[in-house]
Amino acid sequence: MNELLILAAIATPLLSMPLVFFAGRRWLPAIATVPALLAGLLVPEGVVVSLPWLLLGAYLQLDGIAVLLLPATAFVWLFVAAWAATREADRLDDPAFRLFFLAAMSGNFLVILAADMVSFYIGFAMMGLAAYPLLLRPGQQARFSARIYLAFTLVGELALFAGMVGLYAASGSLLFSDLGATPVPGITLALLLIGFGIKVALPGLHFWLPLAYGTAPIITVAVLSGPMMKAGLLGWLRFLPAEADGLMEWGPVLMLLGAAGLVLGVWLGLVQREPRAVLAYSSIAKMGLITALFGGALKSPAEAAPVAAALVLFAMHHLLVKSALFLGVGEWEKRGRARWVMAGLGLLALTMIGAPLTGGALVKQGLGTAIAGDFGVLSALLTLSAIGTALLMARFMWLLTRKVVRPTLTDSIPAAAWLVLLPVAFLGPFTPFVITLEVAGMLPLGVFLLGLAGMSWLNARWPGLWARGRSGDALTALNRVLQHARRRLPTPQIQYGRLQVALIRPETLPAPQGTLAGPGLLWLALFLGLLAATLLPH
Amino acid sequence: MSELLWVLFDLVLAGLTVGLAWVAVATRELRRGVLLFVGLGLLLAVIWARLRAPDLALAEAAIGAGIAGALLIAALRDEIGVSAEPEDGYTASRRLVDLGAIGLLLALSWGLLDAFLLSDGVRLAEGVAERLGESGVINPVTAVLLNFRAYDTLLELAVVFAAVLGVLSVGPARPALEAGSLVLTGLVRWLVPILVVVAGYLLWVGAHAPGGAFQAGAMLAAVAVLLRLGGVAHAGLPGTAATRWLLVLGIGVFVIVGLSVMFADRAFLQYPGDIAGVLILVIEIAATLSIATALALAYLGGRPVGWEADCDSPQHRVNRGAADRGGDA
Amino acid sequence: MPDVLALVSIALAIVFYAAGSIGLLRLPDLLSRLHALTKADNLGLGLLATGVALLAGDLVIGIKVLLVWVLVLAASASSSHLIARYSMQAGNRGHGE
Amino acid sequence: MTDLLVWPILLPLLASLLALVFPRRGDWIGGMASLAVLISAAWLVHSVWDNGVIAVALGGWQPGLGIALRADGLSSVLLLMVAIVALTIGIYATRYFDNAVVRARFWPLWLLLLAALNALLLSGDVFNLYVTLELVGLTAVALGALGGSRDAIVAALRYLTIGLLGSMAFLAGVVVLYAAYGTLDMVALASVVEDRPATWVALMLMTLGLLVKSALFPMHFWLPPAHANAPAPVSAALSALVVKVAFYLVLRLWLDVFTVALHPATAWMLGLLGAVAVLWGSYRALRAPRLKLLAAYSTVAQLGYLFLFLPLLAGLPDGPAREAAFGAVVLFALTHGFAKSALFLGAGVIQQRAGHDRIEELGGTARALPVTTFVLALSGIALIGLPPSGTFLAKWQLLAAAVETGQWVWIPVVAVGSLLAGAYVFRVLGHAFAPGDRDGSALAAGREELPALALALVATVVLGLAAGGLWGFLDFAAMSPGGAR
Repeated sequence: MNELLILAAIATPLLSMPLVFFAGRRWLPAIATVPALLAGLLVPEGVVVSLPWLLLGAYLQLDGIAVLLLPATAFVWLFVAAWAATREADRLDDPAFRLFFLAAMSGNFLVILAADMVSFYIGFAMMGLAAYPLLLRPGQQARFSARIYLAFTLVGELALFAGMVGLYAASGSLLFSDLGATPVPGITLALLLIGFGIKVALPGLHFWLPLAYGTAPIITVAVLSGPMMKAGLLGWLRFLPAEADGLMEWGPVLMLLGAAGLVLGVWLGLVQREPRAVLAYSSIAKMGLITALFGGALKSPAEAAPVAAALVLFAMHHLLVKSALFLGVGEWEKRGRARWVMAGLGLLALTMIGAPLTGGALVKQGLGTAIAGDFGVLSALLTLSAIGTALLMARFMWLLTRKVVRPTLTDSIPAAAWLVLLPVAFLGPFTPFVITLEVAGMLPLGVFLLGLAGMSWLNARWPGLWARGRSGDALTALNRVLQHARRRLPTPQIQYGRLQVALIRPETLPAPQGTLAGPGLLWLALFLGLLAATLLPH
Repeated sequence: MSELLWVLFDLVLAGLTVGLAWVAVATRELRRGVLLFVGLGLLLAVIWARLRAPDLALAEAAIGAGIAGALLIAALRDEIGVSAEPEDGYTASRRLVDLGAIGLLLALSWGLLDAFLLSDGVRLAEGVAERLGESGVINPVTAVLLNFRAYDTLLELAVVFAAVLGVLSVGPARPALEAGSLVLTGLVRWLVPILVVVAGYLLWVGAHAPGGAFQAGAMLAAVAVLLRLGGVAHAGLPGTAATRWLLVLGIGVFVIVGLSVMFADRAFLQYPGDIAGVLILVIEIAATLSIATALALAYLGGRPVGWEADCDSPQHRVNRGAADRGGDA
Repeated sequence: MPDVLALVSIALAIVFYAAGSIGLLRLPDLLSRLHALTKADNLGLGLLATGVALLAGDLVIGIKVLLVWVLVLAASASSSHLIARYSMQAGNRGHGE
Repeated sequence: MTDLLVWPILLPLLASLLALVFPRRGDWIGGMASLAVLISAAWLVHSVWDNGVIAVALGGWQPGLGIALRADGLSSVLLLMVAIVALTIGIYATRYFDNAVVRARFWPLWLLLLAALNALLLSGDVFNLYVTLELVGLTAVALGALGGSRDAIVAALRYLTIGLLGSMAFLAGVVVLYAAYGTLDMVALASVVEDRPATWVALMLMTLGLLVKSALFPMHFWLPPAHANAPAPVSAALSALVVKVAFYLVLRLWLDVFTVALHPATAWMLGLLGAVAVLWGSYRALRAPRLKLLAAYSTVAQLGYLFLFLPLLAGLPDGPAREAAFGAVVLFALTHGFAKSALFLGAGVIQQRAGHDRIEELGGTARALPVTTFVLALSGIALIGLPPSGTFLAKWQLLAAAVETGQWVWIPVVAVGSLLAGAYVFRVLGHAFAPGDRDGSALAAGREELPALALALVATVVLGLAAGGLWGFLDFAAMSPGGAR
């Protein structure tokens, strides 16, 4: 029964894909999440499903990580789908959109449940690639963003695939549980780093993120920033077990990259003018922190286990909050500064920064406890992240109050879905931590309030100061380069017309094109080469 | 002495063949090339005769030089405004192709030389001679073509069939020539019966002497070519329905004979020894008719008038004009 | 005796063929070249056929060879006629043009 | 029992004759014949599964004097693929050719092509192989010219010429073989061939001919115009089947017949050409302005992958790793066969509905033809090599074999090729999902869209998920006369 439920979690969205072509199935994606949610809530930890005949042998497992992530992920997918289902203007009325929405959903569940590399990769690829059509929207800018996303995703998936082959060659097994025993070659590690680094938007690999978050439909961003992005972290946890040999020296590398991401995200986020963009850079900052913490775990394998556990909780919290935030932005875009929308977003911002009595405070506390040992640097990073996030959220809220949006909608049904998601996100992972009112927890709250006040003051003092902030960073430049390159790249016009001059008749050709020298020489070379190759050994 | 003379003759023959082939390819005027090609076919027929392969000599003369030449000349007639002027870069590319050809030739010679050094001389021929008695015919070539390796021949008939299907699908037939002069029509009237008789003779004699379906078919096709030149538009072909039947007759009879022996618990095409000769003759007659029809249609250069009148349901008839001009979906 | 006759006949045939070929190469215009050619075809082939039939010394083969000669006669006469006719229609009136 | 070998050849051959004689019954005759071929192919696979290699001496004459037909795992699996693809394409063609006159021209040629492909796959005699190659080539050319446009006829003529060049080279090789060893039967040849000049020259000539036919770079130039200008059902068959059987012969000759003469250097050279084909074909596909041209260039690239396996197979010692790589190349060929035919059929649907197949102007296709867009996406997944398609598994084995043999060179080739494939597939999808002015019902035309969908699903889902059995089957039913397997 449990096994069936786990299978159903992945199979239901897949099998309901053909149904999208029948009209009036807007609730289909929401319903398809139910088995996953049930599996996450009802199935006990440790259940394994073996399908040795499938592909290279597929194994699913609800382990300690999945038991936390699956319900949260399913929950988010359910409410995002429900939120969009009743909204006329959103794209769930497009069968193709629903199709890829379901594919991405199924892939996401598979990533969480996979116990072997190939299954994980399948889920990862399905999720990543299905998101591409979900990002598409009318308009040049949206097309460009989607294409950049696709390019990064393809590179990432390829790197992951190559890394996987390397791991397989080293360990001889596809199961994650067998990976700890063998040393991982450096090149493989680098490939995995790139593969997952793109998903978690490490600095340098992050270009796709602000673009995509800026232009995509809000439901896509909600699932992309929440559950799908966490697959990167999950990948690291699965593929690079901290106890494996040869990973220790990579710890500092990851820490450094993570710290850079944190700084970059905060820095660039603060100068954005669009609420979505602020959230996008906040994601980069948060994933930077996660990366740094994971690097710390790799560096000291002995204390890795509690860090990893705390990271998973952290990820679970972040995926709930980020999705809810983006849905809230969607409400805000449609309704303007309605009082209840602003209140809800404010609550989410509070839990994001880890204000006391929120789920955010809980996970931060958990992280703080886990790295209490000799992770001096990490503690500093954690504090830095707290301050940075607080500032970003202040910027976010401030932008929301400043920007004028003309309300276009008055219906309330989709809002209900958001309002259900909201408290769950606010209270976070519901772990049996004791909610304590710590003085340290007050720090980000103070920064948040101070930031809001400071921004208002600065704006009053120098009007227009914040208007100079840019949207996006290196991407604008990249875009220019790409546009330029597109114009400059010639389409190769190598024609083999002359070969028929010799072979058929010159008259049948429309016009002389090129010469035969190329193909003729190639043919000759091929001929001589084959001959030489046959001669060589004798 | 006479041995030496023959060697000399062979050398001259070989040199002439290579030279003629070279010139035929190298000439820049297509008409010249075609005429030289016909000459080359005749030369090849002589070579086959010298190699004591009269069957091949006959086939080469009839098909390689005769029908193929007629086809090429007919194709040439359709090409209006063919430019014979060499284009820039043509020489360079030609030289490269020449080089490639020479390279291939050298490699081939090397391989063949080594093959002859290696070979112990045991070939298919010994096996054929041994089992000839069981084949139902006396001519070893016919035995190989219609019995030992009959399957190859079946597929070769299919190749001819494919070629004619291709011809039929590309476009309508060339317009017929106007009626020829008195001398020409007189000659045609005089030659046609003789050629038909010769074709029948070649077919019949195939069982024990050089000859057979391909040669006879080519001879019948020559009748069609002559008729067409003499101004007979349908070139002696019957109505379209009958022509369709004639086209498929060869392969059809072949396959049906091959399959019907399987009811007697034999392999495909395993003729019972006592009636093998009769079966082979039946197949050869059918094949001759099909080959002749196919070659005649190829000479017409496309679909004869009214070919597709019975293809479609009435509502599509209107489109046929467009389809005949080669346009379709 | 028949051998000698055959050899003589073949030798004569060679002479006719040579003359025809030289004529083909040397004569100035199409009609005169045709004239030379038909001589070679008709008489040359006829003598050759006689020689070969004599050498074979078999009546059936002799008749077959004779048939070949007759067919070639008819064909070459007709085709020469056609070529000449075509050339006339194309505006060639012969004699040194 | 062994008679069942002749049915896949004779059934379509007879049907082709009937389709010519009864032009108005073409759909019916063609459909029934395709179905019958499918049944006989399935039956054949089943028998090979039960008994291993099946052979029949035609005419009752022992091979050497007569001709033998043989079916082993490799050929019977490919035969089944041909039968399935042909049936679906046939169903599609009844709708695609809406003009009964053109359909009357299509059916005899189509059935003849089917017979020729099956004859080639089952043949056990090198001269007979030459005849079947000619038959395949001629019917393919005639089918390619069926469109009737000037471009199509010029491309078909070029295809014909180059095809003849290829078969002539093959025939020359056969001549050398016969002169040296006095037999044409492949099993007999495998046991007598020696490692000496005659064999090298024969092998080289035959391979050269087959390279032209299988359009390996740099001999690929004839393929894109021919495949892009033919009618969609024909393009599908050309790309999915006709090119594939030439590669099958390369595999058959090198791994079964000429094993003794197979040297790593030769295999490396073909692998290098394959690598260039992968990169060049993918790049040209990315730059192609038309969907069918893209599909044609993608065929060039995908055939390159097949040739990449040769140096790996040559480098691997006998054993499970080599068997895995051998299974992978077959799986790759099968998946490509299904995926590429699906892609061409999808392109045909778009071309007929929109009046063109220019990629830049595909906007709105996703809304107007969702099923066809889905087909494009599915076959794209198989072309890129994403899971769960069969190509994914094949590429996995390819990389694993490259690691195993230390031939690291191929890994970046596969990587870049896959990236380019991803780029060109998503380029199409990106344009297809762009908004346009057309809108349509979910299923525009069942008889056109469903065959394509079925093929795409087989490529992407069935072959990937159920590929496990393939390895066992190939291993069990290997011919292995002189071969190492």
